Order: sequence, then C-alpha cells, then structure tokens
Amino acid sequence: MREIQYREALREAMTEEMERDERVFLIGEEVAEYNGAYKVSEGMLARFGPRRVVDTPISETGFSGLGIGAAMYGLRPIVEFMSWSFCLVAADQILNNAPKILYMSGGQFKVPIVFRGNNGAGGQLGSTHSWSVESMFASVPGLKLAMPSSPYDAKGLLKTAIRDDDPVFFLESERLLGFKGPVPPPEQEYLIPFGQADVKLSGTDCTIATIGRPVHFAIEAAVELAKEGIVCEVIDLRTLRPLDIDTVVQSVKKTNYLVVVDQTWPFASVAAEVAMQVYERAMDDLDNHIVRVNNDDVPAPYNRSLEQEMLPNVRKICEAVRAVTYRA
Amino acid sequence: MREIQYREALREAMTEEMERDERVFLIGEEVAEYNGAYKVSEGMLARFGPRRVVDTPISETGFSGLGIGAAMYGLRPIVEFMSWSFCLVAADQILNNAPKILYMSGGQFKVPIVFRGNNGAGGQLGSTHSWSVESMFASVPGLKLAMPSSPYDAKGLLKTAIRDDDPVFFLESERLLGFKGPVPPPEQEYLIPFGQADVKLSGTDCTIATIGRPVHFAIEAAVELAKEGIVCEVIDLRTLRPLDIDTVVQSVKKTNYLVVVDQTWPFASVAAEVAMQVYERAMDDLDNHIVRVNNDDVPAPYNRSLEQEMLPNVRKICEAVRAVTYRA
Amino acid sequence: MTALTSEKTSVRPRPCESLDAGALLELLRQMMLIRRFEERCAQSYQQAKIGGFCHLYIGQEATAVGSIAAAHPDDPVITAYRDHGHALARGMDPRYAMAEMFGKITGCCKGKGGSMHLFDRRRQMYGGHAIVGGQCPMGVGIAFAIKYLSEKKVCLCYLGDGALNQGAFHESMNLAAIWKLPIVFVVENNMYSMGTHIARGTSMAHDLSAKAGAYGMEFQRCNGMDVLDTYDCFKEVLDRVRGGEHGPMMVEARTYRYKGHSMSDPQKYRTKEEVAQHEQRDPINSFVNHLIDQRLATQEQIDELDRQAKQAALDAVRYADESPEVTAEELYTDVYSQPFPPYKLGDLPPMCREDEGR
Amino acid sequence: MTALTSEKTSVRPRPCESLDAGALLELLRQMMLIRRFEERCAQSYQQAKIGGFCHLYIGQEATAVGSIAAAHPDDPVITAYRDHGHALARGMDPRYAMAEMFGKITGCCKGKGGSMHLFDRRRQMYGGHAIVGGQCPMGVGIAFAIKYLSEKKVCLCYLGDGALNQGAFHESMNLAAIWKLPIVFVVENNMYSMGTHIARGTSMAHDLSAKAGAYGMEFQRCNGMDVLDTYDCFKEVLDRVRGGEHGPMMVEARTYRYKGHSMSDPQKYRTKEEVAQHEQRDPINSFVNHLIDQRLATQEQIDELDRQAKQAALDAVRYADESPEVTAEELYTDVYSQPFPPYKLGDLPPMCREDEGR
Ligand SMILES: Cc1ncc(C[n+]2csc(CCOP(=O)(O)OP(=O)(O)O)c2C)c(N)n1
Ligand SMILES: Cc1ncc(C[n+]2csc(CCOP(=O)(O)OP(=O)(O)O)c2C)c(N)n1
Ligand SMILES: [Mg+2]
Ligand SMILES: [Mg+2]
Repeated sequence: MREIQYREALREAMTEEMERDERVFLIGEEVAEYNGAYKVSEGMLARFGPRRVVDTPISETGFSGLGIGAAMYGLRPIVEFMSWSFCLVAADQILNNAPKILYMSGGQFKVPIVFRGNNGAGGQLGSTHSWSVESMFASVPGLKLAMPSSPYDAKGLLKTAIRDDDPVFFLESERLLGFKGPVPPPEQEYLIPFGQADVKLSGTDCTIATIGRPVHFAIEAAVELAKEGIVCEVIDLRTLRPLDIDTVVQSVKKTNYLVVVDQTWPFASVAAEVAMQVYERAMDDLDNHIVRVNNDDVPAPYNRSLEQEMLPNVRKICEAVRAVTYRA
Repeated sequence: MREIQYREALREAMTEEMERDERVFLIGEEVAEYNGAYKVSEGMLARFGPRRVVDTPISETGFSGLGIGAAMYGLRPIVEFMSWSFCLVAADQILNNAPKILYMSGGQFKVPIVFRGNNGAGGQLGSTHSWSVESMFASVPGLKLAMPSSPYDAKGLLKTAIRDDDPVFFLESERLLGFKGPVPPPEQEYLIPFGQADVKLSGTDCTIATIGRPVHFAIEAAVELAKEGIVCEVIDLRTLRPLDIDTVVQSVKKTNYLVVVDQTWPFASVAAEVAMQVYERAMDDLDNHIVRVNNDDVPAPYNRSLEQEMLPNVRKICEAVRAVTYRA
Repeated sequence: MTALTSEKTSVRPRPCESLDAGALLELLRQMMLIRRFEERCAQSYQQAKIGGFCHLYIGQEATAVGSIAAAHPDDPVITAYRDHGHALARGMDPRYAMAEMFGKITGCCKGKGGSMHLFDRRRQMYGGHAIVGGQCPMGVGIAFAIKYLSEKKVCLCYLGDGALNQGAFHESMNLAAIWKLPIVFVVENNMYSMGTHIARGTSMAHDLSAKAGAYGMEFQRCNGMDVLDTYDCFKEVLDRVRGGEHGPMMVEARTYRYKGHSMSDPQKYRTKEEVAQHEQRDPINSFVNHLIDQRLATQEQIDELDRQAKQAALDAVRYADESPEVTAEELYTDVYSQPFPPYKLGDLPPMCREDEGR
Repeated sequence: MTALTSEKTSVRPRPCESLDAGALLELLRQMMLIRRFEERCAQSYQQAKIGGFCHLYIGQEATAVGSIAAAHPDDPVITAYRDHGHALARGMDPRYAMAEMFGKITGCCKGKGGSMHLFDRRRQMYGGHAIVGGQCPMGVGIAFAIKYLSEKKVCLCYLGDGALNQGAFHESMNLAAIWKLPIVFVVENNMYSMGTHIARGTSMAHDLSAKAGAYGMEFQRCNGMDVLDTYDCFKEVLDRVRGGEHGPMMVEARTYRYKGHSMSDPQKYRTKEEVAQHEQRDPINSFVNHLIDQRLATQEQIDELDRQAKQAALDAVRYADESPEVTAEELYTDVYSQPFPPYKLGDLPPMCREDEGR
C-alpha cells in the first residue's frame, strides 16, 4: 500500500468529503491562501475556491460560533483551530453551544460540525501553546471526540467525523503531521467507525491502553520491553467519546495488568477514567493496581529536555510496565 | 455558636480580608450597586466604596484578565463570576494566564487572585448555565481549587484563598447560599488550610468521599443508611488542589469500601481521580471496586424532576453504598 | 423618530402605510398576545409552575413584533434569553411556549430548554441563548450559510445592550462586515443590563452608531416602543441587506423593560418614576390610540383582540398544566443525533410533529 | 507624519528636539542592538539552538524603541509574542534574553518561557504573551492597579494588527475607556497577521481610528518606522494619559516586518518587491542618515555603535551557549508561590538576583 503523511491523510479526507457533499466547507486561520499554517489544507483553496475554503481573522469565538450557526442551518463545517491551545478563547462556543443545542432544542437542531487542529505539547512552544484538551473535553456529553495516531486512522476517522451529524472534536498532533504510514488509495474508500479501539500489538503480559501520539511511545516501549521478555498488548483507543472500553477489558482479562498512557495532566485524566472503567468491570482480573503515565503535573516548559521529560515518554512507559508487572 | 448563612460567611471573609489588606478588592458583575446578583456582596459597596467594590460590564474575559494583570502588579483581586458557567468566555484568561504566569516568568510574577462564584446545576437554568467546573479545572497545575460545603468552611477557606499568593478557583454553590451553619464570631479569626479534608461523619462500614454541595446529599444518605445498619464515614475533601487523599486512604483502610460522589459528568471526573488515587495506594484494602456517583452523563435539562434525577442525589448515593457493600 | 406622534416630514411613503387594517391589527394582536402571555408567565412563576430564570419582555413588545413583521417568514431569527416575544412574534403556538416553561414534554423543546431557550425549527427560530453575546457568532453563521447557499434571506440577530461589551459581539460584527453577510444585528437597548445602566458599563452609550462605525457597518436607530417606526426601519434595513451585496447592518431599537431583569429583581437601580415615565410610551396603548385616532379600528375590535389574547394565554397555561410530565428516559435522548449507548434517539417535540402534519 | 523627511509645519517644538546627541545615539544603539541580536537569533534557530516559535522584530525596531524611550522607566510594558524588541528596549540584558531562547537556566525566565514569553519584573516588563490579544486584559489590569494605587504611571500595552479581531481586545478597550485607565494601546500595524493582509481580515483597516472611536477613545497614528516620530507621538500621548484624568488612548504605529511571521514562513502572501520597498524606509538606516545629515553623529560613532551591537549579540550567544542546562528539578519549581508536594519553591532567575545585587 502507498505511504502518505498524516497531514496528507487529513487533507484527503477533507477533500473527498468536500467532493462528495457540497455542504462541507473548511474554515479557519490561514487555511486558504497560506495553504494552512501546517500545510494540512495545502492546495485546497485552488481546488475548491474561496467559497468553501475560508480564511478567517484571528477570531476563534467568532468563527467557531459561525460554524455552529451554519451547522444549525444545514451546512457541515470543518473548523480548523491552528492549535487546540487557541480554542480556549472560544470555549463557550464549542462547549456550551455545539454539544448542547440538540438537547436544549428538544432534538430540533442538529450541529454537524468538526472542530479540528493540533493538540498536545512537544514543540517547545511554552505552556500557553501546549494544551492537550482530551481529558477536559471528552467529559462533555453531546460531543464526540477522536484522536488519530496514524495516517490511516487520520483519514478514516476524519471522514467519519465529517459525515457524523453530531459535533466532533478532532484532535490531531502537530508532532505527527509528517509521519508516514500506509493508506489505501482514494479509490478504495474506507471509514473508521467511532468507538472501536485498535489493537496495535497483541501481547500476553501487560496491556497498554493509550490514544493519540503516545501510541507511538507505547509501541516503542513495547518493542523495548519485548527484549526483556515482557510482551505487551498495545491498544489505541482512537475515540474517547464513544469509548471502547470492552477491548481494553478483554485484553486485561488476558494480561491481568494495565498501564494507561495519555498526554494530559494526571488529575481527572483520560488515564484515570479508563482505569476506573476497567476497575468497574474487571477488578478481579487485575493482578496489580493500574498504573497511569501522564504528563508531569506541571505547566509545559519551553526548555527542550524539560519538555521531553514532562511528556509521557518511552522511558516512563517502560518503567510503569516493569513496575506493574513486578519486574522493577 | 451563632449561625449564619453561607452567603454571609463569604461576605464576612471578604470583608475581613479587605479590612486587613488594602490591596484586596472585589470586582465583578453587579457586585456593587446591585449588592450582588445573589446578595453575597450586600453592603460591601457602602462599606468600602466604588474603588474597592467594582461593578463591571458583561466582559468576563476583560475583567478576569484585568484581575490577573492587577495581581501581577501587586494587588489581590477577588473576581466574582456571577456563575462559573459564564467563565467559559474567559477560559483563556483564567486557564492560560493565571495559573501559568509564575512558571513562564521563571518565578518572577506571582498571581494572587481569587476567582469565585456559583458552580453547579440544580436551579433549573438549563444546560448552558449549569456547569460544574471542578473536574475540568482541578486538572490544571498552577491553580488551587477550593469548594466549601458549609458556612464555616466558606469563610475559613475563602480567607485562606484571599491570602494565598497563587490563583485560587473558589467554587461556591448557589443552592447553598441560604444554608445556615455555625460560624465563630468575627473576633475569633480562623483560617482553614488548603489540603485538609474534613471527616463529617465517622463510620466503619463504608467511606463516602465528596466535595461541595453533594456533601449534604452524602450526609443525608448516611443518615438513611444508618437506619439500615450501614454506618458510613463521610469525608468532605474541601479542596481538590491540593487534594488530601491521605484522609480518604486512612478511612478506606478502616471501612474497606469507598463511594466517591461529585456533581460533574463522570468521564475523567473528580470521582475517577479520587478512586484512582485510592487504588494506587490502598487497593489491597478494598473489598470491592470503588463506586462513583456523578451527574448523569447528559447536558443539564431544564425540567425540574429530570434535573434532580440527573444530579448525584441521596437515592443514588444510598444505592451505591448498598451495592458496594454487597447489600443491594 | 416617534412615528406615532410626529408629523410626517418625508414625502416618501412610509412602508407601514401599505399595511391594511388587517395587517395593523395583526401587529396589535401579537403585542397583546405577548403581553398577556407574559402576565401569565409571571403568575405561573409565582405559583412555582415555572422554574429557573424567567425574563419578561413586557414593554419591549414592539421591537420583536415590528421587526419580525417586516421580515420574511423564513428569515432566520436568533436571540438572547429574553426570548418569549420573538418566539411568539415568529408564530410559535403559545401553548408550546408555555408548556416549555412548565417543563412539560409538550413544550417546544420538550421541557429541556426552558424559558431562556425557545427553539422552533419550522419557524426559523434559532433559539434563545442564555450566555450573553453567545448568539452573535451563531447568527453570523446562519448568515454565512444563507450566503453560501445563495439564498435571499436575512438573519435577524437580536442582542441586549449588555452584550455590546462581550467580545463575541465584536468578533461577530467584524466577520459579518468583512464578508458582507446578510445579517442585521438588532440591539434592543432597554438601557439596562440587570442593574447596570448602559452609561455605566458601555462607552459611547449616547451614540451606539460608533459601535457599528468600528466595522464600517451602516447603522439605524428606531423607536423600539413604536411598532410602526420599528416596522418601517426594518423594512428598509432588510431590503438593503437582503441579497448580500450591501453587507450587514446594525439597528438600535430604543426600548424599555417595565419589569425586573428576572423574577427576583428588587429594582433598586431605578426609580418608580422612571418606569412610570416609560410606561407612558407603552407600545400597545399608543398603538391602540393611533388605530382609533386614525379610525383604523374600533374600540370593540380592540377589546375583542385583547379578550382573545387573554384567552390564548389562559389556554396556554391550561395546556401546559394538563400536559404530561417528562419521563426519566428523556434524560438520554437528544444528546446525540447518532447516538451510542447509553444514549437514545428522541422524538421531535409535538410542535414539530404537528407542523409536519403528523 | 514622516518626521525624518517632512518639513516641520508646527511652531510647537517637537519633543525629540530636546534630546541631546547622546540620547539620540542611545535610540540608535537600541535599534541596532535589537537588529543584531535578532540576526543572531535567526542564526541560532537555524542551528537548532533555539526551538519552538521565534518571531523576529526586524523592521519594527523604531516602534518599541521610540515608544519606550518616551515612557518613564517604571511605566509597565506588556506585549505579544513578538517581544524581543520590547524586552531589549526596556533594558533587559541581551545575554539573559538569548539564554532564555536557548532554554538555559540563566535565561530571564529560567528557560521556561522561551522567545514568546520574556518577562523582566525589575524593568516592569510584564511579558510577551503568546495568545493573540490575551495581553490586553492584563494590560488593563496593570493600569487599573496603577490607578487604584494613585500612581502616575502609564501602562504600554502592545498588540499586533491581528489582535484587533479578537474579543479580548474589545472588552479591554471598553473597560479602559469607562474607567479612564492610564493605558496606551499600541497597535503595531505591520499590515499582516501571519499571511493575512490587514485588509482581508479587519474591517476599517484603512482607518483604525474607528476602532478607538467605538469606545470614545482618542487615537493617534505614528510612523512606526521612524523612531523620532514615534518618540514624539508617545511623548505627547503619555503626557496626556498620565495621571488618569484623560483616560486611555490608542496609537497605531505603522510599521512593517521584513522577515517571515516566524522562522518557517515561505511568505508567498507578499512580493519581494513589497518587502524591498519597505526596507527603503528602514528605521535604522534612515535614522543614521538623519543623524549624519544633521551632524548629530559621525560615521565613526555609528560604526562603533554597530560594532558594539554586533559584539553584544555575539556575547549573548556565547553566554547562552556556555550557560548550564536546566535541571529536571526545575519542572516542579515556580508552579506555586506557596507550594505543596510535589511542588517546590524556585530560585529567581540570575537576572533578578543580579538586579538585587546578590
Ligand atoms: C457571559 C454572561 N455573563 C453574565 C451573564 C448573566 N446575565 C444574564 S442577563 C445579564 C444582563 C444582560 O443585559 P442585556 O444584554 O442588556 O439584556 P436585557 O436583560 O436587558 O434584555 C447578565 C449579566 C450571562 N448570562 N452571560
Ligand atoms: C488566539 C490565537 N489564535 C491564533 C494564534 C496563532 N497566531 C500566532 S501569531 C498570529 C498572527 C498575529 O498577527 P499580528 O497580531 O498582526 O501580530 P504580528 O505577528 O504581525 O506581530 C497567529 C494567527 C494565536 N497565537 N492565538
Ligand atoms: Mg438591556
Ligand atoms: Mg501584524
């Protein structure tokens, strides 16, 4: 199969869906004439014109709310945040309106919208620019949340997101945009349903459940650990809302150990939630308590080595797996 | 001891601290001439004048950022949000600036500020006005978060918050404003340190850990359950950052069962976090998995009985305790 | 400005001159309905049949009625939480509006939205919205969609004077201006946001055209206590904005609310005299006087209209009272259009089913 | 407007006329230092010694230098992420600035802030701030505190033209206006926000005074490529605003950035010719010409200044290079002023300790 970049996969998904449905359009800062701050939308203005690929001023509240209104009216906007870190200025629109209007209107107004952009630290941007919003936002009912770790998933999940009738928060990783992976050619259309985790590596000794960029750390850690004789099962959750906890539970029933990894601060994190749900369903299958690996509980520093140290890196995952399997 | 209302306790705390320190001031919508939308600041304008009790237009981003700048300059603002539901329009200022400026400036600029206001559903205000922000916000390092459940705590914790050199998110409950409880007279000054949970009821059969308004539900449930012979220990966490997990762990070592209650959506909630930390430290002391009681995972409805049903009410807590102690 | 009292100075015919007696009475009927409906709301709130916040529109009726009458029936409307008037002027059946406030399953939003969140998809009512200023970006989005689809509609986006100080309003104004979107920002300037007089919180309060000027946007002012002046203003404004060549406009409707901000407002921020003075300009009374003076209606007709309005309000209360409660299952419906467990698909509110002739 | 080229038309002496040769050379020195410093930044970025985003101020030097020179040394300054110029004009030692970008413990923020977040408490530099518009409310807060404490300072709050479209800016303008706070909003209009020309994203781009007018705020424009015009403008503006009776002002400094938005900008949104044209008006060259024309400095003096600037930039790089790395413990310091476990109290950056004579 051909290999394409994560950013190309995103672009293909948007392009195909825009070809397919005239109501889909892309809006955000520098998405059109600049061809995307991170080149995700490169060439899309040329292809679709300024009606459907729309540059905005720096007005996140304005244009994300615009997307919501347009979605209520029947369009299907894709709203790009250059970074999810910039969505905080638009928090009211994306958290108070998008996910709640269907409910508040008694089912009258759907909001088929995708908010997407870079999420997570790792680029030495300092703490205001390094948000990972998944733990905070996945808690809000009314939205769906996806977080692809590979080009294949990026394309398949984004296409699903665009066709979904509910607001989807789509969290990409700037650190993965240039990452290449196999993706079927455009003729072979595929969509990845929400709520289906992906077993990246199967193993018998310990389960590692994670999502987004840390999937790569988990795989690297598993390779490392395999050398020590610890064979890990690595699960990419892919979406957090809906969350496929069954796949994790099944795995834990086999491995009896679980490490959960996410790239947010630990307190009330995805990691805590996944662990909690596993305890609720399979506590008796666990031979140790669940260990989580998160960002250190500090603001993201600019300094490179500190920042790397803060993130849920390979070393931390290896240590966690050794500890939980009593091999430390 | 005299009994005063929760709102009076808040007012006393602010008043005493403003008397004590000229740098402390109160700012927010309708806090001055209107005497507070919920009468928390009643009489404070008359006492301190418009320089120190400041009415703002409806500009949460503006005035919460104003507070941060003033705090950097050396003042000690108390910023009132009429409701924490309205803080979403100011999310960037309160989450990206207040808790991070000390870090980003390498320790140069402290931000001694208190953000306070009503938090939580229960008044039939519909889903945009019914946020409980504790699970989302307690995850952010750099801030402190307190949530008093009684007039005594409201006063003691707010005084501590105002004197603290770090940004404090102070989550009150509109549903408790009129609730009366014993508070020492002004001559007997007291402060409640952050990070000290309060054992509200001691018991032997099951621990209920909670915070804020649900403390009252937990106590009611404990009274109910005592009739059935289940003697619960009820712990009010009082602050989430810092979090006094030791008190919970000590209790669990005694009771061997834990129910955690909070008034947010379940996913990645305070309840999940408290449970996770207990598992991390005392899994072997647990005779069942931990059960959590949260809001139902839906937007807050307007309808009264639906809303009551959605909240972590007495019935749900009783059921949880019975279930976890195998008496269901 | 006050059309009902001032001499006509322009030779150009006023748009309202082409309204026949029936159309004029319809304006009156709507204003009366809103007034009587809200009097019942107040009563029902006292009886604890309505909960939460309840913001009355009494005094401001001419603004919603005059502006919406000037619009096409499919011009979308979006507003803030003080939304009863807009919903009724848009033609929502008062029974469904009242049932919503009673939290009944027969409410326009199945009792999930409440007073502040009245939606009516069929009548292009995009909701009341409770976060101040929050409706503005969505209004811009509706206008964006209209233009995207090359339709000839105009979005009416209402906001209170207090929303002028919210960032969301300003971002919206700029986006609408640079893209020449078919939207009218209608500032219902009732001079207060809760207890704050506009002059205390809003710079340039004496001349809000400056707020439009910041975006190079055209501005009009109308007497929001005068249904005909409001109608005339909006006829012209909507004509200009429609089609999307002209770009958006901002209208300041000067009006006044007689009642407190919400049901629990002691109103110490203004004198009884001030309120009484504005009640002199009552939009309903002055319009009634006008109709009678001009012999466009008889006192009997007017009394009959009022009787009907009272009856409709009473019927609405009765309907709401007698409607069944919401069942607990409704908690989990309408969260998602494409639900996953534990969520479920919901039925549309009865209002919509009736609209669809089911 | 372009003081260096236009005839004097006013009889009133220009404020800059009272600057002696030493003071004028100081302005030049600062501009040269910023230029040379940033050339080294660019180089170090290429060498991967600087990470993250790095936004160069080259071309805009006259704005920070002219305006800050006109201010008192204790007038607080707050700005956006393109902040090197402001920090250096405020007198931050370039070694600490460079060390910060190298992420070293000797940086002004101990390597925790980086290029976009330069703070210097002693010099009343309240930071670069990376969220567009986010500094404006904080600037208003600084001004609020000044007034609260009855001080006679003025806060200089810088923002890019792109921030004009952010709600935070508008809320800030209104608050400053209604409370007459001692703040100057300095819009550094370099005509672009990333790749977006101001005319594409900002209504009334041709006349930004409308943005001030919306708040009844006085407006001035200066040539931000001309250090003396900028100085003059700010002398007058700051005089007026100081004391807090007059209220805030907004200044548009028309300027231009020569380099890309950040280090990875292909700059397809503008032509080479356009850039070249603006380089003709280079703030440093034109000021040098002026000084020589007016015999206020000799070429030798100027060469010597430039040599010193280059040397200072080189020293900064060397200092940063040779500074020790940050240790992992620093992750947990400076999170709280009153820490609880696992957090720890941190030491102040060496810059501050030196300032305090330790
Ligand atoms: C962002 C936000 N802040 C505060 C509130 C609380 N609040 C509700 S209505 C209101 C006053 C609004 O006044 P105005 O916009 O003039 O509308 P009016 O009530 O006069 O119709 C306030 C402060 C809110 N709903 N949203
Ligand atoms: C709220 C927010 N949205 C987007 C960005 C990304 N961004 C950083 S700088 C910039 C352009 C700002 O332009 P301008 O304000 O004119 O400043 P200049 O770069 O010209 O100095 C953008 C869009 C951001 N930092 N913050
Ligand atoms: Mg008003
Ligand atoms: Mg710019």
